[in-house]
Amino acid sequence: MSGAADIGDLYQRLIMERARAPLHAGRPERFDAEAEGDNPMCGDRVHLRLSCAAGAIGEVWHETRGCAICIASADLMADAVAGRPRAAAEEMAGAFEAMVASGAVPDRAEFSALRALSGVHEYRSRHRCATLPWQALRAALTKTMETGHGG
Amino acid sequence: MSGAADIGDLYQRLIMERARAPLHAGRPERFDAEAEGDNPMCGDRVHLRLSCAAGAIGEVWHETRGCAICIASADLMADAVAGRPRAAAEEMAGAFEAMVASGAVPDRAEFSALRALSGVHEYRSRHRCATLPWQALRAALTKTMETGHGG
Amino acid sequence: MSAAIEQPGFDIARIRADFPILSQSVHGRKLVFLDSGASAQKPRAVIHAMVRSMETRYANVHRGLHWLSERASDDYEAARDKVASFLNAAREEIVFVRNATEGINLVAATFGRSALRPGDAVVVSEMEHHANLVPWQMLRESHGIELRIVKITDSGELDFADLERQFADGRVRLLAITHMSNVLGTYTPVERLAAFAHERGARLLLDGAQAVVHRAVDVRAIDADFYVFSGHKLYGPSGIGVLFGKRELLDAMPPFLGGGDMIRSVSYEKSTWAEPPYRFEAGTPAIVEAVGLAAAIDYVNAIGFPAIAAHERALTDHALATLDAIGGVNVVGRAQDRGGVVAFTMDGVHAHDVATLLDKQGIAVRAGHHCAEPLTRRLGLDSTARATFGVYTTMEEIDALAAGLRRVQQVFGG
Amino acid sequence: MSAAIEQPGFDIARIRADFPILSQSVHGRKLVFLDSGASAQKPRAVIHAMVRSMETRYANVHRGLHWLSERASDDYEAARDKVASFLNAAREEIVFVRNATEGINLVAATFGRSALRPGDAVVVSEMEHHANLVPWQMLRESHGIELRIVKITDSGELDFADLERQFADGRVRLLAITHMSNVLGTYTPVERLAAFAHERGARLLLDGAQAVVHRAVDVRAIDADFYVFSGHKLYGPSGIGVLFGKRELLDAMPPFLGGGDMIRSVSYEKSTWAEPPYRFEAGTPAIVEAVGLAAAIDYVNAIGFPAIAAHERALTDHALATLDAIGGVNVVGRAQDRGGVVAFTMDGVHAHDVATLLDKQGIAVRAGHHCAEPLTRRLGLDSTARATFGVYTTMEEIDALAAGLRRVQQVFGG
Ligand SMILES: Cc1ncc(COP(=O)(O)O)c(C=O)c1O
Ligand SMILES: Cc1ncc(COP(=O)(O)O)c(C=O)c1O
Repeated sequence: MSGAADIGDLYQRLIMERARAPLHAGRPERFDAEAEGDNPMCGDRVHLRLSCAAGAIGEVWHETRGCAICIASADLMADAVAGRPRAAAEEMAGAFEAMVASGAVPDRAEFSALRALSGVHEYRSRHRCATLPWQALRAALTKTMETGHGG
Repeated sequence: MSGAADIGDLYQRLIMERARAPLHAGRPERFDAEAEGDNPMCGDRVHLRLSCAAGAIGEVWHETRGCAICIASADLMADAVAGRPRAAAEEMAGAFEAMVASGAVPDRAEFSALRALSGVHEYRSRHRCATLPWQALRAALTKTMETGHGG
Repeated sequence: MSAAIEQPGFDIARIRADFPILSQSVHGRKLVFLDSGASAQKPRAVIHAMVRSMETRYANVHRGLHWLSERASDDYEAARDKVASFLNAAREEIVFVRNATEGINLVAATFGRSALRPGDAVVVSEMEHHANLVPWQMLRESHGIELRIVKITDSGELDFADLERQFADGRVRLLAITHMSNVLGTYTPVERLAAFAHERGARLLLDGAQAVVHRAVDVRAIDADFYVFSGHKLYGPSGIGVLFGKRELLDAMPPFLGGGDMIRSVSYEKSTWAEPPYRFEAGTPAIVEAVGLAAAIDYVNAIGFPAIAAHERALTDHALATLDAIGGVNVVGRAQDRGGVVAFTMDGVHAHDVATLLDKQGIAVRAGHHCAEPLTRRLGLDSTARATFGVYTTMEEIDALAAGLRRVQQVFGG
Repeated sequence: MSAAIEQPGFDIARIRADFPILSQSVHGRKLVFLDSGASAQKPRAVIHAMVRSMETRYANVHRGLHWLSERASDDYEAARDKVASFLNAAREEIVFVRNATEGINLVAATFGRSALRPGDAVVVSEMEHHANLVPWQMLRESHGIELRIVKITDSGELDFADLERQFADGRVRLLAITHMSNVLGTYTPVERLAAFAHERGARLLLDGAQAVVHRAVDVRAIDADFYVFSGHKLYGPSGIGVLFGKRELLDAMPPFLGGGDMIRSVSYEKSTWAEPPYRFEAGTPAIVEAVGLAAAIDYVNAIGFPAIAAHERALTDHALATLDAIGGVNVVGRAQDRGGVVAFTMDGVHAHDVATLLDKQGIAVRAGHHCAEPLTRRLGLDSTARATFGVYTTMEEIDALAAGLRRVQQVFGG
């Protein structure tokens, strides 16, 4: 019980880096879709904005107020879905949620960074922190489709 | 566990006699006070009527719909309070309720018959059956005083 | 003799050994507990589940991020899953309440005030427990609904001709009815009632407080809209009960009680509500009791409802035959489809005296109006004595009851 | 060092040995349970009382004429007596409910709808738990009362100047306020509040969910009109709570839920209600849980509130000193009179991450808004982490918390 390493296995270096200094945080001047996700139980809130073109996601920005897991998850998500067709992104959201629910990491290249969040599985009450950005993503994509925006 | 005697200690001969053939049951043509007592939990109901004169109870009649304990209690009460001054009857009501609550028989002549009901003490849920007539008596006496009736 | 008609595969001795209280003596006699319909005894499995919860997995649920709270939340939600599959419902359709009574009150206060309008009618039957009558009377007072009472026949069954009449003017929006009478033992034909109500644009609430103990209940197959029961009659703990409501109905209902856990977010101006079932569970729930209820469901499932039903049918047949054979004992309720609830009167002896004299012999029965005062009056009675059976009831206990009743007659000089 | 300031006569080792769960390990570490404010652990005496009830004295209460039912009724009513003397109330003034939340809802639904008229105002404070806010919001919706919020000072105490203002127009009929904040640890000056409210023609409801665990409460001395608490925070079972109401108030209140046990008599046209407290206890109550609550009261009484209060004062002083000594840890709430509830934030680390990283070290704290969302916003925060203390909490556990927090800071590179 000496150092921090033995208790912090969930908080891997990648998560801590992204939580402290997210790469995709902020509010772009122009965007094609946006959505908010919030967890009123704890006050976590994610505001996503994204650009779309030809049925694919361009770039993703997020403004996240929440815990390290939530911020890192939003940021790693922004990496992971950039440039992907909408359908593929939605499928990834499902795979990510499944990973959190089961703890099993999908054996696919797109999850090389996202796997950092698989440890959340052990903390059932934190699942929501990790999946909230993905829920916001789904909401944003649904809205884009409804409005025919960015199609 | 052969006969009835070993289980029927509460249902002494006096109680059974009075329950089967009460001596004071009925509705007199003339009376000075009346009151009803009922226990909606079980449907027991006592209707008392009594004559009064010079601050004392004359005779007591009861119409009782209920269990053996309730009928016998009403009938033995009618015996016990006939001819007594109101204050004495009220005091007896208290003593009777105390006997049921404690199981201890008061060492007084007026309780020579009433003591038959002391066994009710062991059956807490039946206390009400034995005390209901006495409650009705109190109510009748209170009413008489309020109206100045029979005073 | 009686033991010979025991069901094969139903090991009554082993079942009885699961219930510590049954080895009690009462007034120096072996306890013969025939009051399970009021509340059933608890098997060791239920008691142990509760002890284990409190000794190893207890904390408040839902809002905790720590190990014990996650375990307690898991257990509590697993209990919900268990109840859901017990009734063949979805977990979102299962609301934990204190008892069947609270379940019906919840529906009256929420569905009643939102989906029913003043002037709409609610139909209940003449054989309802007060729990399925008084809440509707209170709704009549506060909300102006009309309350109609459907008659029963002299054999103790629903009078369908009268039911037609009650529905004739098209104003009935809810049929709230018992699944099994706690006095007459009658099972109501619930699938038929569901079809009947739905064809006429009404919803169906079933009071399953008695039925759920004796029969497998499938709310989907019945097509019930609401179903309530109490844990304590199902060999589970006191303090926990269940309301099932169809998802779309619960979704549309406003909350019942306000407080923690039932909200989505709170501000002074406006609070928003959580999704069902949480919307209806304000404050810290009966955590340990939910765990105990889950253990009770496991317990009855392990015995199996076919065996339970057969056992209770055999007991009931035996009880009816035995009591009918005693002159001066009159069983009330002669429905075709009836279960292990046998109420009766004895000529010349008040039910209270019957109960007290049976108690002296170690035999526990209930006496009174059994929280069904209007039914008792409908039967022309003030009170009845009632014997009710559980998984642990034996044929010998019924014989003991009969012998006990004969002794009561002796005391009363019969 | 810490152990040295332990109270004489307070044998913490023996107390801890009474709580089976405390010997658990969590994630391979010794459990440090600092979440008693959410729900307390149960001593063996409580668990045994419940087991004994189910194994030897169980049946439904009140309506039974047989031995077991009389015993169960005795136990249930003895629990009421116990609660009555615990609060210094009369037994008729004690209503058993599920939890503090239901107690407040009961008052809102009955007193609220009968004694309050549309346009009357109810005052609550900025530091209420949702349980003492949402029911009044719901009453505002359904009944048209006005809800007013009295401010707290930055130190976390009631702002009496604002309280004066809220009462200025003479329309306030009820002051509903916490006796101890579950976030700030503040005790409110309840005698003063009672006098204040009564002088202005208002009634006082106190939410004692937290307070009752830490201090002897005398509702007569306070002159409270209503007082609520939950069994599960007082080392008692889940599923049972208490509403105290002054007799004349309960007498005048209409029923809450309808069903068995709360009626005097029932007919289709009109039912009449039982006297308090039964009028407010519809259906089969939480029998075993009431018995468990009585055992919990015996348990805390045996330790004694002077000792409990002194113990918790020492713990709180130590906790405040220790946490203040960690740079970057900020305790919220600095009331003069405060108890064993210590909420805090950590610079640069979200409360959820704090809680998870403490959990990994076996330390159970809560994180979030603690069902006091408006208060959390008032403090300018989204969430806090919260450590709460019970009779079994040790000085060493506070030191473990401090050490744990330093490790959290290390993980976050502090
Ligand atoms: C101050 C306060 N009031 C009310 C409550 C609600 O208690 P319960 O959830 O037991 O109803 C709590 C506990 O969560 C509390 O701390
Ligand atoms: C048919 C029926 N409905 C409702 C109830 C009420 O159950 P509870 O008291 O558990 O709410 C009972 C039991 O008393 C019952 O038998």
